[in-house]
Amino acid sequence: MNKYLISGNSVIAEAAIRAGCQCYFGYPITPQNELTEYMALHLSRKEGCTFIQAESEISAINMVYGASIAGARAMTSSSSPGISLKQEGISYLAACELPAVIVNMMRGGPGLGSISASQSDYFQATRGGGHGDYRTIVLSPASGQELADLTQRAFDLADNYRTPVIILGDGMLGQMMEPVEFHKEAPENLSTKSWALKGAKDRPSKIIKTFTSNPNELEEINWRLFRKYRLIEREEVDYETYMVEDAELIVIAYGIAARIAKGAIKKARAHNLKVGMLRPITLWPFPFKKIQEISKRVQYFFVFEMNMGQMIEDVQLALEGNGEISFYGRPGGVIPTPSEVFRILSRQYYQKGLNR
Amino acid sequence: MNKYLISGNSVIAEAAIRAGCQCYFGYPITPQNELTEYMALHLSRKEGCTFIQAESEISAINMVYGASIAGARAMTSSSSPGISLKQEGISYLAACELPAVIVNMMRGGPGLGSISASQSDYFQATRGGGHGDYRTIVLSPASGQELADLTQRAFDLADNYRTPVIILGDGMLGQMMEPVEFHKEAPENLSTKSWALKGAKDRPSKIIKTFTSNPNELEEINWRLFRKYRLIEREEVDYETYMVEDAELIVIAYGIAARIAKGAIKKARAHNLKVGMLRPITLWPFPFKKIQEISKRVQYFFVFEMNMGQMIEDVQLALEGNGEISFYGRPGGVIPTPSEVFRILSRQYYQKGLNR
Amino acid sequence: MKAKVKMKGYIEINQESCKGCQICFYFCPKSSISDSGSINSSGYFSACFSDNSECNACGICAIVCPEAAIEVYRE
Amino acid sequence: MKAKVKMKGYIEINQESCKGCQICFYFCPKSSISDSGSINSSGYFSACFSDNSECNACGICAIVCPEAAIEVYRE
Amino acid sequence: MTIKTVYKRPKLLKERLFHYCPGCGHSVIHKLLCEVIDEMNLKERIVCIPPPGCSVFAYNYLDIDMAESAHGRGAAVATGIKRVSPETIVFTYQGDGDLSAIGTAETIHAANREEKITAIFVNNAVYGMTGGQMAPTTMIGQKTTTSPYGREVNKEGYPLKMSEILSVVEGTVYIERTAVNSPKNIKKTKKAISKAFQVQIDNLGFSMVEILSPCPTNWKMSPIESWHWVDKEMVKEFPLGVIKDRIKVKKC
Amino acid sequence: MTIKTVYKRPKLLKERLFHYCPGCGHSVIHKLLCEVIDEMNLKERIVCIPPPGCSVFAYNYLDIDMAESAHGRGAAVATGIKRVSPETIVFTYQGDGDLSAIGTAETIHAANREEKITAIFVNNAVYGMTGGQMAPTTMIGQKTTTSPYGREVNKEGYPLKMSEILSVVEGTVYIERTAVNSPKNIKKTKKAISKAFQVQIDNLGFSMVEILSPCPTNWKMSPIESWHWVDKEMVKEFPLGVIKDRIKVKKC
Amino acid sequence: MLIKTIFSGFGGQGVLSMGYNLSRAGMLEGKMTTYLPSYGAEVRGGTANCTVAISDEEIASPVASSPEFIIVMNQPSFIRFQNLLQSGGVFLVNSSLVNIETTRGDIEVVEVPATQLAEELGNTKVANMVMLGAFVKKSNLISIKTLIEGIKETLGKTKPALVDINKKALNTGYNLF
Amino acid sequence: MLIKTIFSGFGGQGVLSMGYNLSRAGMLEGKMTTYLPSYGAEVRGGTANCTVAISDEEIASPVASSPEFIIVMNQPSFIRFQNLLQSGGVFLVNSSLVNIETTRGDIEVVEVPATQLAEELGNTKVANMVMLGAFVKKSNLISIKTLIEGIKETLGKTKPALVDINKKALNTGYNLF
Ligand SMILES: Cc1ncc(C[n+]2csc(CCOP(=O)(O)OP(=O)(O)O)c2C)c(N)n1
Ligand SMILES: Cc1ncc(C[n+]2csc(CCOP(=O)(O)OP(=O)(O)O)c2C)c(N)n1
Ligand code: SF4
Ligand code: SF4
Ligand code: SF4
Ligand code: SF4
Ligand code: SF4
Ligand code: SF4
Ligand SMILES: [Mg+2]
Ligand SMILES: [Mg+2]
Repeated sequence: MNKYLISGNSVIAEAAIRAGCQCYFGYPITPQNELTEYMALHLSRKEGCTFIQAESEISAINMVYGASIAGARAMTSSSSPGISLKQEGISYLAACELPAVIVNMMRGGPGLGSISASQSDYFQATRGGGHGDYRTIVLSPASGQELADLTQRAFDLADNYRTPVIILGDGMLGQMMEPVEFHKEAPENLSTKSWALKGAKDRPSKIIKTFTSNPNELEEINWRLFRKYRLIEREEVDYETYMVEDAELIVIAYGIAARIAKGAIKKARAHNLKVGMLRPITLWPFPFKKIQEISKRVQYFFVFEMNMGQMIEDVQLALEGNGEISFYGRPGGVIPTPSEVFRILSRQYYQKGLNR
Repeated sequence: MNKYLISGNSVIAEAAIRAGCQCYFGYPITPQNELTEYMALHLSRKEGCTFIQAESEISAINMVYGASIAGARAMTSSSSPGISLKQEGISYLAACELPAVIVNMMRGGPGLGSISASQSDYFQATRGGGHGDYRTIVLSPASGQELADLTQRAFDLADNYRTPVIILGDGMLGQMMEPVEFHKEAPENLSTKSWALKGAKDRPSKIIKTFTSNPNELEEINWRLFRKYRLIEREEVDYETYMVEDAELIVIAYGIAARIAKGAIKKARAHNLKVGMLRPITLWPFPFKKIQEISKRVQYFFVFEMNMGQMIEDVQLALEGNGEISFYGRPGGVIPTPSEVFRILSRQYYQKGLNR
Repeated sequence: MKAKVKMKGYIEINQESCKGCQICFYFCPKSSISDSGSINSSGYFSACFSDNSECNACGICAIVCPEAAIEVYRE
Repeated sequence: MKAKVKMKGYIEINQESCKGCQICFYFCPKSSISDSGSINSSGYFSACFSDNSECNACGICAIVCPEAAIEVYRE
Repeated sequence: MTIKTVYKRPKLLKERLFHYCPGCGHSVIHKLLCEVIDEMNLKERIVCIPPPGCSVFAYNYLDIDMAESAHGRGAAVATGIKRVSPETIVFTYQGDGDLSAIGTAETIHAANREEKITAIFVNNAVYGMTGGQMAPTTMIGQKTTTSPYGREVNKEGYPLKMSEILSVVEGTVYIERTAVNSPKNIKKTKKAISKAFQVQIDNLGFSMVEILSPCPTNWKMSPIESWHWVDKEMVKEFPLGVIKDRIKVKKC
Repeated sequence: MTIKTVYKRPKLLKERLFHYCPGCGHSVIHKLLCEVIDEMNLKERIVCIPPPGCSVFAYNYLDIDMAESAHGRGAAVATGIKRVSPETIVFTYQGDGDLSAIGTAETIHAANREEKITAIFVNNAVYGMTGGQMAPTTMIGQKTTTSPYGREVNKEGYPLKMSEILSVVEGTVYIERTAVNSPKNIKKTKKAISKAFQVQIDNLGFSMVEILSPCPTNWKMSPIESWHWVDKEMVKEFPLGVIKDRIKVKKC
Repeated sequence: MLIKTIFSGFGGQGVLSMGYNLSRAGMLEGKMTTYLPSYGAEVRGGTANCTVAISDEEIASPVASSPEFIIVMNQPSFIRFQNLLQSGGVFLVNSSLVNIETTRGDIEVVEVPATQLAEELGNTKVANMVMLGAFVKKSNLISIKTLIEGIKETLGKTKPALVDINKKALNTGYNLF
Repeated sequence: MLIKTIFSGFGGQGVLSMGYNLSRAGMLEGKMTTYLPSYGAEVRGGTANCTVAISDEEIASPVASSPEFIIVMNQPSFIRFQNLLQSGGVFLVNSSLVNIETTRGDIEVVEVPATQLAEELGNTKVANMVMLGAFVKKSNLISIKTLIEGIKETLGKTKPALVDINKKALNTGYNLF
């Protein structure tokens, strides 16, 4: 038996270590402290590995930047306000095409907010809260097991595309314990990164930089990033569907909200309401095509988020008017219940006459 | 004669002083240094006013937060990377409903980028680059004169709605000099803010805060903000139209890009192409309705941005599939020419057969 | 030489504020405070004052009490 | 007592690198460097070495030259 | 027989149970602040900037104007307020994580600008609020949730002495380190706070009181053990006393 | 007759015109770095972190591995690199705006953690790159574009002495302040840089060389005036010499 | 069947460990389970609670808005949680420390003098295990054997000396009714 | 009519002030105008340039991708900018410092020995004004009177002693052809 009952925050940490994460730089913030603490316990004494509790989130992301420059698999984690502070650093990582994994266990905001779970940093994660034209891959796990699996995937994606990857969780996923199996063992030897800097030995000296006084040069960098992003959009979209085959109403939700929605959908099915769900697993790239495909058959969509409405814009972009969207959201860290969501969506269902 | 030939950065500074800005907190960054320097010269010695060159952008935005708490009209300015660092602070201002004016004279990004003009922080400004559910009013000037007018409006909006307002300019607008008239003189007495903190004199003690351990309380704050945002969306949308009456193709562009587009449209008209423009002046709230209205008559839209495509999402959201959009963008700080834009849009015009 | 006047004092402990940290027990020079043995509604074993103690109203207990649970009086 | 041997040296100034800052003029103990009077392609009045000077190849000019425009030789 | 009240619950302390753990130093410091502000008659013109940290709810207890700061930015926020209303007495209340980690730059630069503000710096050698992580002020060898094998100099450095650092910064006028772990130390702390406020009232410049403060919960000790530990361990690294006093210099 | 070369253009200096203004100290420091790195044979294992600042283009001149840092974060970036490859010699090159304003916290904490990195800290008393704004190191009374009436202590504070502050931070091993405004000072600077690198090679901890460096353009002086001004004005506030040396202590 | 239980009490009463051990036992029996502790500022001031869900199928939300079972180890928890229990739910009360009665008629109240029984076993700290034993009997969610095995495994590593007394406490509670 | 002009030279040659004064004169004559200086890192290393647009209607872009006029005060600027000039454009060259010839046959080259003339006036610093005077005559964009009035106004405040020599220099250039 190799299942562990373990908190989501610890899952990420353990999975990261097994993915060959050599460096972790963090700063305390609820509700993700267990991640940092797990790293302190298990990574800090590991041969060739580094754990630093930085003096701030800004310092932490810049240590990640340094570690990535040196070719290591590196990671940082925080929660909403701390992630805001990392935006400049994330922009630099994207610009210099440096791999990195950044975990945001979202809490209620804005401001200091609440430490309860929320999903209100969707825009920040998917649109780039930092400056400049860039995107980050955004993975949205919905269970302990998925936290493990997506964390491992995050490191691979980061290296493959040389890009920062955000794992967008929330306080609930981080605090909750669930049985989890870890599939991968730590890789023995990660391939070395030819672009990493360690001194100009047996080769000309190299530079990692973004600044240029020539806009045309920067434009070229921007288009190179753009082409990479198009490639990622083509290759890396991931989602889960649940009971969509015969559904008349499709719930679109991600992360912990999708779980709650699933509970609601089960209740709906028990009442013979044909409700299904599309759960984006990659928030960027977003499953536009899949939604378009579904919309050929289905007319009604129900977006459910633990915020005042952010992903709904992506759904609108996907649908381009082909379908009706209704929205249910609760901001501030309130955790809606499956029954509550069921009530709202069944009301929608009847109002639209889908029962007929 | 009260016209001045004055750089855009100085215009903002002078207009802010005339709008009763009492405090300016800044940190050097190209291409907005003239703004800070103007304030050093003209605000620092003004009775009852404060100029501080802070030790960082983070410190500057938090000084603004403090000054706003004390009831002053306060302002900070920066350019892209520096604005990323202010995201946490902006989120706090929004959360605590504190008025403030934040100027971003955008440059090329991501990373350190280039110091040339760009528009690549559109998402950051309009979607909230910080954490949590919040929005800021975003004003987009396109000329020296408008810099003056919108700066004055920014302070009024900030106070009226108790919310941070972003003036989204760019390096070109900041560096360029144009003849400008200042309409308003500095107000004698701004109405005092009853919510400001100066000590509990003749009233119970007061608190300005966002933290709560009770998500329901934060949810209420979030909904209060939400209602305010809806109100702003209803009341404060602003835009300019140019030759839309008979247009077959509508260019949508803002800021300096809109100016360039206007040049292109003039050329187009000279070739008898019926091209017009909608220029959003408020980027948030975005003129969704106006675009929808136009789309009842016009089928083809041409979005032009100095980035890889950001506002285009808002146009897509507005059109909901009712219209065809093409896009032209140049990222990295490259300044396209009117002829170049004319070439691209006339090609569109012919390809769509609009000349027939 | 003046006669040494013995101060007589007493204290009142707000049982509901007390968190039973026992800091006052330790610092009271007259050992006048001890465990009441009963749990208050916050779940703490609150402190109690021994009426027949030597308390001289020195105020130390009140100064150290983190909960501001003690008020000191002098007769 | 040894006889004082006079060193003989000379320098080469890269006219294109020189920015005419005149720092070397000031520090040369032998006043061997002066304005060439001609502008280089970066627009600077570059420095020039007086061949018939007392230059002893002390190297000071090269040490202070911000542009690394000077190389020093000893015969 | 007349009954004299020797000690009453401070007037400015709201009627509300502290959420702090039993034996926590924050409570003691709150009490002292209430007393000093009352005695100096400052309620009508004082504003406090509490931090994220265990004391984030300070506004539940102190009956004065308060505005929450972002983590570490207290000195910048206070600067903003003070520059707008110089007649207001502005003080930050900050933990050691807040002031000496993320807030290092803001604190040093506000101090250097001679801002007329006061910092009440509560050093409890850990991040209390977030569950007992290592702070810059954590003792060498001290075990915390992020230094589970004890703080190691070679990787994690030395307990950072912000008071000493700030004393090198020229703009600081008055810095004293005290503790709230005994009647005597508590009284000294109270005096130090008054003095720091007085520096601000007299418009002299930046003042700070660093207060060593027990955190029994995260030190994993009984309250009284934690009060002793301040003397036994912390005071060795963080000696008590006036660290800088330029009051006289500034007054003439 | 044989001809001996007394001074040649440093090997590690790329063939390229400096973009620096005539008389700028950055150029001199670049030269020295090339010389030291060559003489110490470090090219194959050294990484430099240049800053946003006039020296942002340092990679155009030094023929070694370089990675640009975000403004002020050099010490954090260097920490990341150094922890991953301890055998690499990592140094930051930072201006006074970079290191002593926005980078205050990163620098102090890296130093306190005893990171085995070296900071080359170029103090030219202004923000050069952005057009001559006031820096934390600007002299009292000095006019800059953001202190047009001269720096005023009461509002803008004192020239911040990062070397002295860092000497209070226990983790620092070697700190020296030098200048590049005369042949003698330039030679001393070169020695100090070697020594600082040696501290890192010997794995002792954090080392820094603060270099007073002329900025004729923003000081609005001729090159030679600016070189004199370093002696006449800056050295008074920022005395030259070894400020901290724990090399012996650390070695045993 | 999805069953949710809330455990609540003072900080020192070991309520988190009750929940953790229950959830872990659920896992060992191959069930789906989630364990959600209270966290953050809530933890200051000396109260704690946690929620365990055990189910045969995927668990939607780990939060219990109307749980089947609530265990209260002290009086404040009694007051705070009694109205949350679903109609027909079971309310297990540490009667040693709670001396009030519920105002609800639609729930089953089970009084367990946990603290007192633990004291009799020689260690008030195991009151939580007495209660947990009683809960296992009452709820029939998992077998007491799995629970004991599980506790042996976890406690065995860190505090082997305490395994015995915990086991005794569990059995005491289990054998109450 | 929209006319764009680029001024370029070494840092110390006062090219920015040429542009600024032209633009300001444009404003004083009620025209639309923009003035765009080069900035940032470009400024290091001793070259500078600026662009002035003068027009009767709104100016779309202050940037000149193919200007009508280019003034080069030194040789590097000559090399850098000669190909940018639009066909048929006018290329004003400070012939005192430029000793190469253009390779283009489709432009009008006007040689102005500005530095030399300024030297003759007793101050090489006013070479820019000599050139500006020549430009005004050649371009006929604004009247020399407005320009002189404008310079009196701005310079009069800061350096009144220099008004005279600047005026002289402008006239010298203006009267060249
Ligand atoms: C930007 C940001 N990062 C992290 C946090 C999380 N956080 C809250 S309080 C705190 C520090 C608590 O430690 P300290 O300042 O020492 O105060 P104490 O609780 O010990 O009194 C932290 C890191 C936050 N709120 N904001
Ligand atoms: C976050 C951020 N803020 C501001 C800037 C703008 N900036 C570039 S260099 C610099 C400072 C230059 O001063 P200094 O560090 O003293 O270096 P110098 O140019 O004087 O050598 C600044 C503020 C930036 N690039 N990034
Ligand atoms: S007042 Fe003094 S003697 Fe009396 S109980 Fe308190 S500490 Fe003891
Ligand atoms: S010090 Fe106060 S809280 Fe602690 S036991 Fe005594 S009375 Fe109770
Ligand atoms: S080597 Fe010495 S003497 Fe010769 S030119 Fe240079 S400084 Fe003068
Ligand atoms: S020091 Fe170098 S750059 Fe300066 S004048 Fe002499 S040779 Fe030229
Ligand atoms: S955790 Fe520590 S600092 Fe926080 S309230 Fe408890 S004892 Fe006080
Ligand atoms: S501005 Fe100053 S620091 Fe920058 S290159 Fe010029 S002289 Fe050097
Ligand atoms: Mg603390
Ligand atoms: Mg500098």
